[in-house]
Amino acid sequence: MNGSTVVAALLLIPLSAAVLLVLLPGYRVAARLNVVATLLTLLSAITLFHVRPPANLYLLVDDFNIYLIVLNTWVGFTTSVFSASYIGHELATGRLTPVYLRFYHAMYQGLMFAMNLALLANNIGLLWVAIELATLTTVMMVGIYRTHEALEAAWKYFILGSVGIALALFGTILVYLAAQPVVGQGLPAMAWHILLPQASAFDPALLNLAFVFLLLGYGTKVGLAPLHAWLPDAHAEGPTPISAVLSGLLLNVALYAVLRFKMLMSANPAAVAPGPLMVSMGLVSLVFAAFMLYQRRDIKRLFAYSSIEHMGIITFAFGMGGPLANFAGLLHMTLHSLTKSAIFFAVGHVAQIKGTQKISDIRGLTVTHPALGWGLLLGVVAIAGLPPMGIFVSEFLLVTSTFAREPLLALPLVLGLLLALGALLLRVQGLAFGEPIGSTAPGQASYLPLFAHLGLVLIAGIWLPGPLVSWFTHVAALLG
Amino acid sequence: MALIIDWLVQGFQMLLVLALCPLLIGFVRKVKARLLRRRGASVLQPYRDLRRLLLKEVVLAESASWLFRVVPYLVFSAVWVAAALVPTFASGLAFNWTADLIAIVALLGSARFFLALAGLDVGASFGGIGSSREMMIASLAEPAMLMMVFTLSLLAGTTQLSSVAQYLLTDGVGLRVSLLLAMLALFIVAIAENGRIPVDNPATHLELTMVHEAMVLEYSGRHLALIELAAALKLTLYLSLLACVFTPWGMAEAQAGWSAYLLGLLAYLAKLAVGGFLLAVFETGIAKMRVFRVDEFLGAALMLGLLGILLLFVSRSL
Amino acid sequence: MPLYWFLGPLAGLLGVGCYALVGSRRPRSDAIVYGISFLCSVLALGASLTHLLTAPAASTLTLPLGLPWSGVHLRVDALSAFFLVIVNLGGAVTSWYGLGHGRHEQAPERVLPFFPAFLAAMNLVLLADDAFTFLLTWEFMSLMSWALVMAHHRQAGNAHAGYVYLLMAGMGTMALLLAFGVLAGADGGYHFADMRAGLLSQQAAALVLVLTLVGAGSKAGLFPLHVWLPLAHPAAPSHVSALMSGVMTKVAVYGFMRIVFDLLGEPAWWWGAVVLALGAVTAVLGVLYALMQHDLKRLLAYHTVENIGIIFIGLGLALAFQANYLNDGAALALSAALFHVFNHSLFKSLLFLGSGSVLSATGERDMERLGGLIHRMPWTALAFLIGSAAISALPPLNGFVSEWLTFQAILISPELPQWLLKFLVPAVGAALALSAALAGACFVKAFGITFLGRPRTPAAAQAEETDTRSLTALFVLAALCVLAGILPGLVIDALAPVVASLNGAVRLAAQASQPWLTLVPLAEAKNSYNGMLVLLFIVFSGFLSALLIHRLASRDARRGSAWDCGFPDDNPAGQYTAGSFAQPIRRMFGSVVFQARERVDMPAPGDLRPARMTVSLRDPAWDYGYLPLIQVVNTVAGRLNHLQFLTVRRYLTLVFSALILLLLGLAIWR
Amino acid sequence: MYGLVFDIAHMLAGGMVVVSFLLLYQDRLYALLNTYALHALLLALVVSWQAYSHDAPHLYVTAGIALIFKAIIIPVVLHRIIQRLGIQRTIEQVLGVGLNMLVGVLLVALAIIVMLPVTAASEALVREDLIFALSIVLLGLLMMITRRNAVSQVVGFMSMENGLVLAAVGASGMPLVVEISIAFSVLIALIVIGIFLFRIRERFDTVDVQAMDAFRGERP
Repeated sequence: MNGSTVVAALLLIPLSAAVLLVLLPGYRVAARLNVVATLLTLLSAITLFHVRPPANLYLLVDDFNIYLIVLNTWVGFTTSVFSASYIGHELATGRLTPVYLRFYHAMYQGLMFAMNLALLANNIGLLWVAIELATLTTVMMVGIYRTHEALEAAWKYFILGSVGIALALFGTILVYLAAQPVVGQGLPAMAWHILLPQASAFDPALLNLAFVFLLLGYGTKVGLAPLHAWLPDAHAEGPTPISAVLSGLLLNVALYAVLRFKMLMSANPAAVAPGPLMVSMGLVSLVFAAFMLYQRRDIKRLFAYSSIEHMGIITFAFGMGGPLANFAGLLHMTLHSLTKSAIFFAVGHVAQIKGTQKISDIRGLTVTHPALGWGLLLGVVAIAGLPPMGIFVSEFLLVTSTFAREPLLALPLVLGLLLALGALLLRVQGLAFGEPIGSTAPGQASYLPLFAHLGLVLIAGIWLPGPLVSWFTHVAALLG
Repeated sequence: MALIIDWLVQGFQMLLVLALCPLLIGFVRKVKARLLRRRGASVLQPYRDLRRLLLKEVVLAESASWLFRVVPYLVFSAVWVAAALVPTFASGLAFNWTADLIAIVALLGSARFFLALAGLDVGASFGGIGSSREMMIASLAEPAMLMMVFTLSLLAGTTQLSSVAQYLLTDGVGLRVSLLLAMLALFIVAIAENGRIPVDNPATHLELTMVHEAMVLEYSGRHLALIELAAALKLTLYLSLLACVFTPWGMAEAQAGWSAYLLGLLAYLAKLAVGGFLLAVFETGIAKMRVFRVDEFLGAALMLGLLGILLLFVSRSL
Repeated sequence: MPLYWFLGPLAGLLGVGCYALVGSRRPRSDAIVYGISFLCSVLALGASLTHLLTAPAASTLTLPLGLPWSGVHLRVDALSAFFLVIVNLGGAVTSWYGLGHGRHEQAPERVLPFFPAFLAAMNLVLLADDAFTFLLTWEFMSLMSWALVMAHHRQAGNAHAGYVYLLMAGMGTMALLLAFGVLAGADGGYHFADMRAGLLSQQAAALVLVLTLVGAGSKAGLFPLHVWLPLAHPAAPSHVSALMSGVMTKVAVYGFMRIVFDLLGEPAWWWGAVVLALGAVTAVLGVLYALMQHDLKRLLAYHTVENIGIIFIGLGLALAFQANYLNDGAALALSAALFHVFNHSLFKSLLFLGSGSVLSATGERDMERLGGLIHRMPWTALAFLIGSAAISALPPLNGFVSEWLTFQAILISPELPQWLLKFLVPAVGAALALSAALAGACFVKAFGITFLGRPRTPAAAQAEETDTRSLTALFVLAALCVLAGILPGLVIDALAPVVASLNGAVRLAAQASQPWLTLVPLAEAKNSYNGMLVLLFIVFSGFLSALLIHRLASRDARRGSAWDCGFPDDNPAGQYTAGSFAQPIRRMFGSVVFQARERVDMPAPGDLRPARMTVSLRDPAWDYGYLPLIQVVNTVAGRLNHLQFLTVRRYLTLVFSALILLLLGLAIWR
Repeated sequence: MYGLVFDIAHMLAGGMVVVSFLLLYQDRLYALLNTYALHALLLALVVSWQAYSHDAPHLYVTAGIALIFKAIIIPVVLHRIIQRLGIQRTIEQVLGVGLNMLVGVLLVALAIIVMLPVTAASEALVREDLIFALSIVLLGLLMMITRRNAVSQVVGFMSMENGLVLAAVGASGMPLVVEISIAFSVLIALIVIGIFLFRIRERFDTVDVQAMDAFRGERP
């Protein structure tokens, strides 16, 4: 098996599974097929470690995206497992009809395809197309419950996402224009592996302008404030597996796009440093989202805002740059997607058991559902950056290095982190402790994905495997 | 030989204060009575009282615990040990080094702590009143006392009472505002700690303002005798302290010989007499104050002590 | 090499914690967990004692965990060995106590997994030798104790306590993160050895000091960062309260000492002033707070605040002396602080364990509902009495020794050249004296109302003496209180290597060689104290007088009803209560500090309602610090929350504005 | 010859900006749709001209999409939707027309200020195209935020998208333009279907976005 087959598998498995799932009736089989397809995708992603295909003008596997692909397929796999144990209940309660369920599974694979394509794309145009595709599929899944709220959330997402996508396209064109005099017309002027080495010769002014558009465009997809508005509603109103994938993966993919372009910027010494822009947007997102956490009444929207907060942190980290901060950013990116998807797994089960997403209607989970309650608690502990969970490592690196370099920037950072900690704790204490209310029916779902993710995050807090570290350090150096 | 003499002197001092303290009480009472144009009881009346109490049986309240029975002995011995560490007629006591001024203050604190607990033990309301007020008074009196200690030890460079006395005796400190302030502070503390007018009235029961007497209301017999003795010892201790620190004249130095000791003893007795007389005059001339005025009275002492220290810094740096 | 001696017990603690995660509902699992915790603590205690007493060179160990490029550095030196002794002593005693007390626990699955993990975390903080490991374990310690605080989560107020606690802990950790950020520099020299070697500017060092005061101070309970402490400590199960109050606050003190005395290098003189002032305020306010409490465990928790203040007074003095190169004075002050650290860990653990026994015997923490327990629980009462006397700094017990040493350190302050310090130190001395005196009052109240008098409720009247294991734990601590009080020289000598390591090799003279084991910190002519002789004298004269009186005078005793001036009242409600006991002091101090207001509701004649008096207290730390802050956060959150409810058009406007702003910026920037 | 090529391209692209202003000016929906059709027609012409002058036959596909899909199908469909919804009389400007125009002019000025210096190295046509494209994008965005009606917002978005296609085509030799324009068309189609779907399902009484936002998931 050579590299190109693997890459082809990464794209074709989800694509063909999507087609198959449209045709397949019967949700049990479909759910299993969904799991099998994501597992196969995961396996082929893992083989990328061993055989790495050479870059062509469309697709590329390099140090930067390989781990994200594996992460992507891994979370895609675990989420499909979660989804398999989740979605039947939705059918039972009549929130979804069998037809929509077919549509749902097909869209799930479509989304996997789009995200894999975005990560693998060696072409900035292809990247754009893939992210647009991902947007479309998620829009449909967000609106799948067809309630008033779901449709509005989908509409909001759709319009804001489309505008973002449009802006990103303008930036993409500008990057092409900047590259074209140096690289020459045609596809090479859009390929990462050709652009990057020659980026220093590009017109810096054009790059600056392009980056503004790209940051705002893809930043909308990342969910940076003030472009975030679609995110909380889309997370809250769609099926929970989709919330998990949105928070855990799609935001990362969009951020990946921003980072790729940031690499171009950093490679060009004359271009305006992208740092301050990203730093300020990151901080605004962080502090804003932290404040927003306080007044949340819907459990999924709460964690959606927490995603905004963490995207802010990650953007801030990459904006700071330097080996430590970049390392922290990469680590944070990885761990956030693991943790946040785990939290959504837990939240999904909770919402199903209690039949509500209202925070005030859920209490005493650790009494009635110990595994679920403690799992959710552990997830929040992790997401709040408390040790021994892994996010503490990245927050440690980020806060210390920032304070040593730019003390004034560290203050809003710390403020935001503390505010978020306060809000999350306030809510999760209410959820996990106290006199239980609501249904005490045991959960039927599989907790395996939840604890698999949390286990990984816990391990990361105590020990990071060598290859991962060397990847992070290498990419951190590339990011400048 | 010198060691034996030191031990002897130490032992004699301990017995001396023990023997003298009821006399001091009797003396003060007599003077007060005379000042009020009464004849008053004999100066030896306290001895008789003690004897009577010692021979009587003890009536214990049903709710009294073992602590209630232990406290009198504890209080008595703590005060006695404290009193033994204050030089009376001769400085350089044999066991001087076991405890310094701070420790003496703290020993008296121990006695008060347990007495206050005993006041709460029976579970009657009067004991509670006494304990509560006693601790309130102490919470200001003790810091004031320590401020006085600070002034002295900053001046003399030591907290060892004998050394302080020695320093004041020999080095010719002269008149100092700080010392005056410290003396005032100590005087106020002494009034408060011994339950004298205007803070408390040792001669009355059943007054809403009473403190010490309320606390020991449930005691009887030998227990009461011990507590009365401890109170008398405490008064003697304070007067000795005032005498030793502020009027160290005539005090014998260590191993100064019999004549010096005799002179010191006479001087000491005279000082006690003067002190007792002044106390009686002061008590007769002043009215008892409300309990919630006491904090102002003692707060003044605390502030005086602190002021003394600050002035000390000023005068030192000049 | 000796580090391996700690790793074994640590692994044992973590392992048994993991076991308890799954096995805590099995019968006898509490015995297994506490038994193994006890064994591990004893082993670690032995190892740390050996290290402290033999004082070998520091030993280090690096594990390939944690931050990939540096690993987890562990190190044990004199300072950490001393605190390890405290942690593991506390751990051993509380585990032993748990062996007996654990049976009363209603939710063992919420206690057993976290208890050994909490112990392990505290050990690890002390062993950590790089910033990452330190903070990781530090915050892990907070997290585990938070879990223990939340063990009884259904009780009113505990959720609030846990929340405030973990939030404050998070804030403290952030402050420490920032402090380590400065110490480590932009390149991330997180190893403590690198930090020691690094040179900081005056401003940077001052920044570190302030951040450390916030970070470690919030955990230790410095005013006004103490607010979580009286909420969280009482909420936990009692043996955990003992650990939190007696031991974890000491870990915080360790953090402060490690950073400020070890890593930060030479202090500036005003550091001492800051720390002193904070310590003094904390001490006085802490004990005043304590006096106002009716809840026994909360009273104890507030009292921890006072003792932390006393410890920081010692540390502030040491800083002031060190800054002026008066290392003898610094040695005295440091010894005083460390001695008090040791003492407080003993008597505060003792008192909390005692209160735990009371709690499990009566189900009550409110002193107004207790009373007379000395009859039903004589042994617990005796141990509690010893603890109360020790914490009130009464000679000849240990609390007095450390206060005495602190006073002695204060008394050599005229050697300090700075005028601010000259004036500040005596004022601090007055504050210390005041707090000591108030502490006495406070514990007369705590012991007197709880154990003496007559029982105020049936629960108190029917209390049963606690089990022997718990009692053993209590008496071990009580015995240590007495021993440390009468043989202070030995403790000072054990502390000497720690002092020397932080104080440029200057330490106090060896005390063990003094005649009669007298404590002579500087010179005999200046000051000396011998707790053993004081005890002997008291015991001797007490026994002598008892003997003489019983022999020569009367020995009859008769029981009768209380005299009470002829009007004995059978109703136990007529006794003095905690509230009434504290009333004079509340009037004196409370009206200023706490805006205490008494309101009497007296029914008109003929009205059969009972008369009521209510007292309202305001906490200045909350009123002027935290509540406005919460208000601000809520207001901002409320304002920003409108952004959740905009139309798509307005959201687009936001995007549009951001775009225009950036484009304009780009146009202008060029 | 070059002059003529340039002039025609200039005229057409400039014409698009002018039409964008016209779009801003319209306050009737039918007129708006007609103007949009004109906008798309101009785009088709621009793209064809580019395809012809730069000899890039694949661009004819893009031009075809613009002509058939955007200039014909979409306006017709929207026309029918409007009819169904009965909102043809709606006048829904947020800002006054005058103010709107003024802001529009400022945006064009901004586009020029931003674009002109950065494209100094490129050829004149590219520079112009980009300036016009950015202007159109900004004007489209402005339209989206000054209209309350979902249909006119969509029209704003579509004009914005036309601007993007203009930029993509203007960036000489850029590959994947066709793919991108197809992807965009799908997006637009979905948006239009979305509006339609919402209406058919009678989830909303009106497609006015403000009314949709009656949803207050977080309000207590």
